[in-house]
Amino acid sequence: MMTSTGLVYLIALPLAGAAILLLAGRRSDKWGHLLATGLSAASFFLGLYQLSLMLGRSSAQRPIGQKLFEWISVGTFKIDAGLLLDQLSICFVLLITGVGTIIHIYSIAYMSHDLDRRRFFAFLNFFIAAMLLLVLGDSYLNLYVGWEGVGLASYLLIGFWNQKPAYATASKKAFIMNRVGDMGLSFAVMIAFATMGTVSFSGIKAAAEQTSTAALTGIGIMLLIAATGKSAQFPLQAWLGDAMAGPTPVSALIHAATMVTAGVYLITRSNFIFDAAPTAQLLVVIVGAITLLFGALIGTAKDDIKKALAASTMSQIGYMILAAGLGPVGYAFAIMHLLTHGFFKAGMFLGAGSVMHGMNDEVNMRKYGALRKFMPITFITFGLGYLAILGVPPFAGFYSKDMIIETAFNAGGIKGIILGSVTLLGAGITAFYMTRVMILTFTGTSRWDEKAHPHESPWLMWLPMAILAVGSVTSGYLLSNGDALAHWLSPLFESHEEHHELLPPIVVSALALTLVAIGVAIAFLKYSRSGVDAVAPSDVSILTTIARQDLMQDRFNEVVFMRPGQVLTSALVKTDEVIIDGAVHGVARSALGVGASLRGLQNGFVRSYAALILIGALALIAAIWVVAQ
Amino acid sequence: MDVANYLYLSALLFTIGAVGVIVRRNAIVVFMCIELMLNAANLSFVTFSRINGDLNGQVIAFFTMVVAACEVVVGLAIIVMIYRSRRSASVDDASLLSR
Amino acid sequence: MMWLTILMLLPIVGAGAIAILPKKNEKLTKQAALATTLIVMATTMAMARGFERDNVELQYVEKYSWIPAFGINYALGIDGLALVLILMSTILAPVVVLAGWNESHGGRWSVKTFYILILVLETMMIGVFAATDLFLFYVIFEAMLIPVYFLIGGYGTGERSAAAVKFLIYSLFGGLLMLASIIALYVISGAQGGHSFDLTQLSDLEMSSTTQNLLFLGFFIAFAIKAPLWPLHTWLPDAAHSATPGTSVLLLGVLDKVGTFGMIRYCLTLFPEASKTFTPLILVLAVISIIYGAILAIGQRDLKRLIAFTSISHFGFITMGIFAMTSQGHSGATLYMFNHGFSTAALFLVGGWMMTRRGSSKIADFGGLQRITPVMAWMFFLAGMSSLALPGLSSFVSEFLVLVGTFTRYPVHAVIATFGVVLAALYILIPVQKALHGPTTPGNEALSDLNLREKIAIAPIMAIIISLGFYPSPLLNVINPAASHVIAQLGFTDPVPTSGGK
Amino acid sequence: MTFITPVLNYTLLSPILILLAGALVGVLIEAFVSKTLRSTAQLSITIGTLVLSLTQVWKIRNEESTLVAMGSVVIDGPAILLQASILIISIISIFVIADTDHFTALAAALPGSDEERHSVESGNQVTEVYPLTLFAISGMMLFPVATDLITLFVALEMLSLPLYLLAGLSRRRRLASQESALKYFLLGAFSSAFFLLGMAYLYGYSASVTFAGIRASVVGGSGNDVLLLIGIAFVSIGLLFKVGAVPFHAWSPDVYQGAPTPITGFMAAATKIAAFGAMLRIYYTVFANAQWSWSPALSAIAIITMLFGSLVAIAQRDVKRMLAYSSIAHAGFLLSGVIALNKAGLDASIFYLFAYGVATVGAFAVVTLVRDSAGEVTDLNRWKGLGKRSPWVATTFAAFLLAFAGIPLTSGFIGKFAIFSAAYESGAKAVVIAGILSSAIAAFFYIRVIVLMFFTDPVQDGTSVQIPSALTRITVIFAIILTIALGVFPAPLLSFITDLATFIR
Repeated sequence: MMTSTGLVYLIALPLAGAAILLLAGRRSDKWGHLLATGLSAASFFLGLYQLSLMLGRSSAQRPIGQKLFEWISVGTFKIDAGLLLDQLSICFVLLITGVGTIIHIYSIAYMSHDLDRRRFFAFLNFFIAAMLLLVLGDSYLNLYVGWEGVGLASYLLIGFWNQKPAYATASKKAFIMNRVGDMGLSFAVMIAFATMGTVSFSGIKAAAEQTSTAALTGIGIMLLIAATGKSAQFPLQAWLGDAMAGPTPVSALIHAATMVTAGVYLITRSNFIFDAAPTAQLLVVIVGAITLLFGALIGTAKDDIKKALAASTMSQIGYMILAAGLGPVGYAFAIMHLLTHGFFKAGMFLGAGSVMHGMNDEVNMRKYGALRKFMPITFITFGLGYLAILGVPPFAGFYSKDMIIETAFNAGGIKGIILGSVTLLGAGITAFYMTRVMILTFTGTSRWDEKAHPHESPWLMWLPMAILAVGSVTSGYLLSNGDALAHWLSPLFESHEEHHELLPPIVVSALALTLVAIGVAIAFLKYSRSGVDAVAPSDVSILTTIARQDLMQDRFNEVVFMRPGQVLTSALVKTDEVIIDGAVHGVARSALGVGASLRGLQNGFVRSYAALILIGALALIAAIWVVAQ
Repeated sequence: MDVANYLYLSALLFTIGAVGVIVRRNAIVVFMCIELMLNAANLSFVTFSRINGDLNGQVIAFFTMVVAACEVVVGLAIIVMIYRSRRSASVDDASLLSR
Repeated sequence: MMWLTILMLLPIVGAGAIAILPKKNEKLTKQAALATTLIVMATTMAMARGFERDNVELQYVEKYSWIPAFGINYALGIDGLALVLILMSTILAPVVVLAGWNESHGGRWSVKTFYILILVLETMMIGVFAATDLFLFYVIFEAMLIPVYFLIGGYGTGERSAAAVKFLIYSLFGGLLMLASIIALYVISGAQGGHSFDLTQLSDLEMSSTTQNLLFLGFFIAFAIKAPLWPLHTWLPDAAHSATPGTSVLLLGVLDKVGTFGMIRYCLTLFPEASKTFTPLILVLAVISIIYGAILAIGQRDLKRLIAFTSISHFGFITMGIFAMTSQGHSGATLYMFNHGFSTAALFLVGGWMMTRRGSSKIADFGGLQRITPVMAWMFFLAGMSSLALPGLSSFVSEFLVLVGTFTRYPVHAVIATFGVVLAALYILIPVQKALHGPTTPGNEALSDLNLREKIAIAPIMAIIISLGFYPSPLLNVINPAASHVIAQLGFTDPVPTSGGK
Repeated sequence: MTFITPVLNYTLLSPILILLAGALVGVLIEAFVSKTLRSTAQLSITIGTLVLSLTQVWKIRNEESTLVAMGSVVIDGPAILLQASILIISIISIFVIADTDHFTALAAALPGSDEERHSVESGNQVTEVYPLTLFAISGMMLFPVATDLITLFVALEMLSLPLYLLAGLSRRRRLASQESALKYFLLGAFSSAFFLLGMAYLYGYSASVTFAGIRASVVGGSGNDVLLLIGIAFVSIGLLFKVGAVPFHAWSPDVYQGAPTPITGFMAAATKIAAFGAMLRIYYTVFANAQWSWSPALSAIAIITMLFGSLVAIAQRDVKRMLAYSSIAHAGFLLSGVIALNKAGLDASIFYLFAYGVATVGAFAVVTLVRDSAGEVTDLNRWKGLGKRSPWVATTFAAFLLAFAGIPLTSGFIGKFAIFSAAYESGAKAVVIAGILSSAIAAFFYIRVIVLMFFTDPVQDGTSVQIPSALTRITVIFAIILTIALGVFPAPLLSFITDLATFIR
């Protein structure tokens, strides 16, 4: 593989930014945000440069690596701090730095009133660096560093306003649940090392075929757990909703466009493992399918615009995971949907941010309405994203999502039918709740507080939204035109045999569009015709209530993990004090007791002392006598 | 008659003395009992001297008497002192020091 | 050149100098102490430069007859393991002196006494790692207790004397068990060609397996008390709670390492067979410590106790790594000892500053510090991250090595232990949230942020934590030969990948 | 019949003879010298005698003879070492005893009588304590070198009788002091009766009064074992009583507490050396071949003694009683040296005896310094915060306690290690384990005292530290230096002992 010396700068630039801003402290308040944005942009252009180089090489020559130094080396456990830039990672590099930069720009305005804006940008830069390390690391352990790095960044950014206890708790929750997922990753690394003696992508890829399916399945499942943690997939999805506590640009960048898609990257990157471990692959699909519906359902009931979008993110990533679980046929589409989603979801989040900006941080959609006149640009950009996510041709989502639905159907047999219909259903529900968001926010009658003076955001904010909107319109076509992305990535994956089609593409698209139409229609009937009341109606079906409570996910965690955990903890604390430490003190006390009681022998009467001597004498004679016999 | 009997006698005397030390309260009597024990030992010495047919035992007996005399001197001194300061020669009254 | 002896003498000389300084001039005393520790640190580093990495034999060996009647020598020498620990100790000493600049006030005795005790302790810390004569080691091992005892009892807070006594009795008890084993070894060595305490000679002794097991236990229990291993840990929380932060750093950071160090240097080398016999039991205890310590840390309301329990969990990892008998586990454990020294130091020092400012060690009394004292809050957060082994920080490397090294031979233990990693996130983030986040609670508004001295004190620690996270090789290169040497001596080889491989 | 003129080797006997002479001179001084000069004269004579005797011991250190006094006394390595130790201990004890404030001005006077008060005011201080001490010392010197039954018994009484009297001479709490004297006397006499009877049976068994003769028949196995066994048992009782081993210990706490503190220190240190010296000689030479019979019993006693001493010491509230029980525990440790019955055991025991003796005298010397208006304060509760009021005294005392506890870098640790390893070598594992265990228990109460002195706040009750005379200070300093030095550089003394200590038979 070709080596390059330039890769490290992709990471180094934003990392330097973070370091400078954090160490310089208040001194850099004036120019900190500019520096951060600049460095992020620089990293983006560096990525473009690498892409151009890559395009200049034959597909076999495209992957390049860089060994920085020997990181850990003990016995046969040798890990280099090495980077790998190939067709897959370049996509992510560009997505991360591109969207990242755009959001930097957006944040300059969005955070302008915040005293800690500098710190915010430091964190953003840190996140970019960590995320780049995640996608550039050439072994699972290097990836792990980035993996937890982004976790930390997300923790810091969710809790950016941690003076609000609820927000602090949200950030903690996110970190802990991610840690649970991360365990999976470390297990995967351990199994890999124990079975194949290596943890580098290339090494494992090479060793995979001599490795037992059992081991590979184990690794696969562990990786899946990791993915569910990071990508808010079932069963570790509960943190994403709360993560919306962070400033909106964060939600856009981390919890929509990039970090949460790391799971998809991990599974795609580990294709050589999953392809050889069908069981694990099946589990991936199942997780994807469940989450897809799970998220969608939650989305239907949310009144908080960001939470609604978060739910939709969850569900969209479900699509990607599902696609990735379909094996070689799906990887490319997973990535494609990931990229397009990156555009339109980020765009919509920024839109939501813009709305909040104009509605002095109101997030309850029931308090919105009729905003389209007051913030037209936001409306348009948001709308384009809306069309994209619905999958209306020719917008981005149409290409990416339809591909996935199609492949799902083609997965073959009953599996295919189930998956296909799930994805279709998902599309329908998506249409419903997104339409709901649109209607509640932009159309209908205004339901604001009197304080609210909605207004369009400054250009620094709408420009990024516009750029992303363009992306959400065009990206789908560009990527899928002539299977551009699929071909681009194909060298990385096992070429798959062409298999039977259950349904011709056109039929799939038709089905999808009809379901979308139905979804939209229902939403219209429910919200546009009969107006919306500013307070959420309480007399709703049990289903809605459950959906509002995120399908009881928190209740479940609380009952199954938290409560028992707290009980166990307090019980152990008592045990430590009473039993273990008690035993120690007991020994001491008993010694004291014995001493005190023996002390009684010394009663002060000389005659009893003499008696003691006499008894001793007799005992001694007896003893000697016994021994003598 | 069998010389061993003298040994039994001495053992008996010794035991009487020992028991006396334990049962009697008056310091003087206690002390006398101890003297009895010493002399019981002397008896054994003399007897063994007879059995072994040498004089060492008897010599020791003499030494013991001398030593016992010294003991009397010291002992009486102490007992008298106690008696004077306490107006009692009972060893049980002297139990300030205990525990 | 007698590097090690010189190293051991320097602090004593410093202590002597301080002893003759005027009692009034406390500032001068402190400066003298700081200077001494800095000189020691510099000397250690100078020595370390000359250390031959790949030479598994003991280096800088010194040997003088001490008590010929018992075949006792004053024998010093270091291998990679000892070198690393001595480095850690000598780096921590000046940091502690600087960080705890005012700890010596409000003690029972003068400032002078405090620093004399500290310096005497430093001499012993160096000696205990450098000793290669069992008797010499034991002497220092026991004598060390006294200065710490007075540091806790004399300068601590709260139930200090009770805690000090508990610590001393506990340790003495362990020490006496060890003494019994040492006596037995001495006698056995006498029976097999001449009384000796020389490690290399002792390791060649012939012993029946029962004898070996008993003697092993004597040593191991002593070390298990030092490096608090469940269920012999209960002295630590009390001691750490009463001791001053600086003392706690030396106590958990250095003294407790003597336990894990001893397990490697003495238990494994002197009783290879017994070590193997007891490995299963010890591993279970280690895993229990990991989980138990973590859970109890979560349950603590007092910051110092919390940190103490986190250490119990960490020592569980170290012990597990040692007895996993793989090169990864062993190197990991050694590196862990080093890293733990610094991450705990960071936690205790920053925590100590927080507590002295707030006048309380209850977590509940803090709140919203991040707004009031950003730098201090950040330092505490960073320390916490290092304690939960965040990748990119030094402790991650060691913890992961331990886990991987254990997994290859004892997967189940490793898997259970890994859950400790999640618990770690809890026991760090809970205090972080309560103390640093949320609204600023009453009583915290007026807290002052770190001053220059404190920043200077904490900076090197943080630098080490971060730099070693990304580039641990300098240390690993020193540790690996020693570690693999021990493993090899025990007749172990790393498990080969079960299915294929490169 | 023919009469053999006794041949005495006066050179080798000189140390003892000098002491006796000095004692007699002391008596004369007591009789004829005016009260103003008396105590100075006594002190100088006593110290002179002791030093002279010590130099004599040093001169004859390489001599060896069984026929010093017609086979009744032997001079050999151990004898030299033990005698030297006794003398050194005595000298430093005398320095403490020299503080006459501890002793009643007129022993004959009734407690609290005008007589007494008058003699105190008029400074009419009787000084019989010096000659008495010298007599006791000479008895102690003789005890471990005696090699026939007569000499042994006489020596025993020589060392005991003066001690009985000395115990009663305290100036304050005289009733307690007299009581302790009475107890010591009665029990001492009681036990010596056993001792005597035991000797009688040994004589009966072997038809000989010399150790050599008895040993011969023990080795030969001729004679009636019953007599031998009873003999061993009873003789042991006499010796065990002197060293204060359980269950023959009962006297020591009361006597230690009641006696004047300087005497307590002297007694605790010197008597132990003498008694253990004799014990070692008897068990190592005479009874050695009957080990099978006594070793188990003695081990049992050793174990009980260690544990009992340590356990009961925990519960003490009076510093002197606490030290008494700790000395009982130490007697147990020393017994393990007797049980060892090997060269290492002998060396170790001698080292231990010396080291422990020095530390003990030092410790009791410190106790004499802690006083209030009514004299010494031995109630531990009133020692609170001593470390604050007089750090040096407290530190010194703490050091002695650490030495007793056997913490490394003190002489106590080397001693413990030596003696336990010797015992272990001879297979007495149980004893060693018990020893370790009781050391752990013992540590508990030594540390409690340290806590009292350093970690608890002083109670304002006029307890203060007075350094009455330079001499006491010398003793304390000498003792502490020796205690530490023997902990750090024991090599010279150890090798000296190893070279010298071999019993000749």
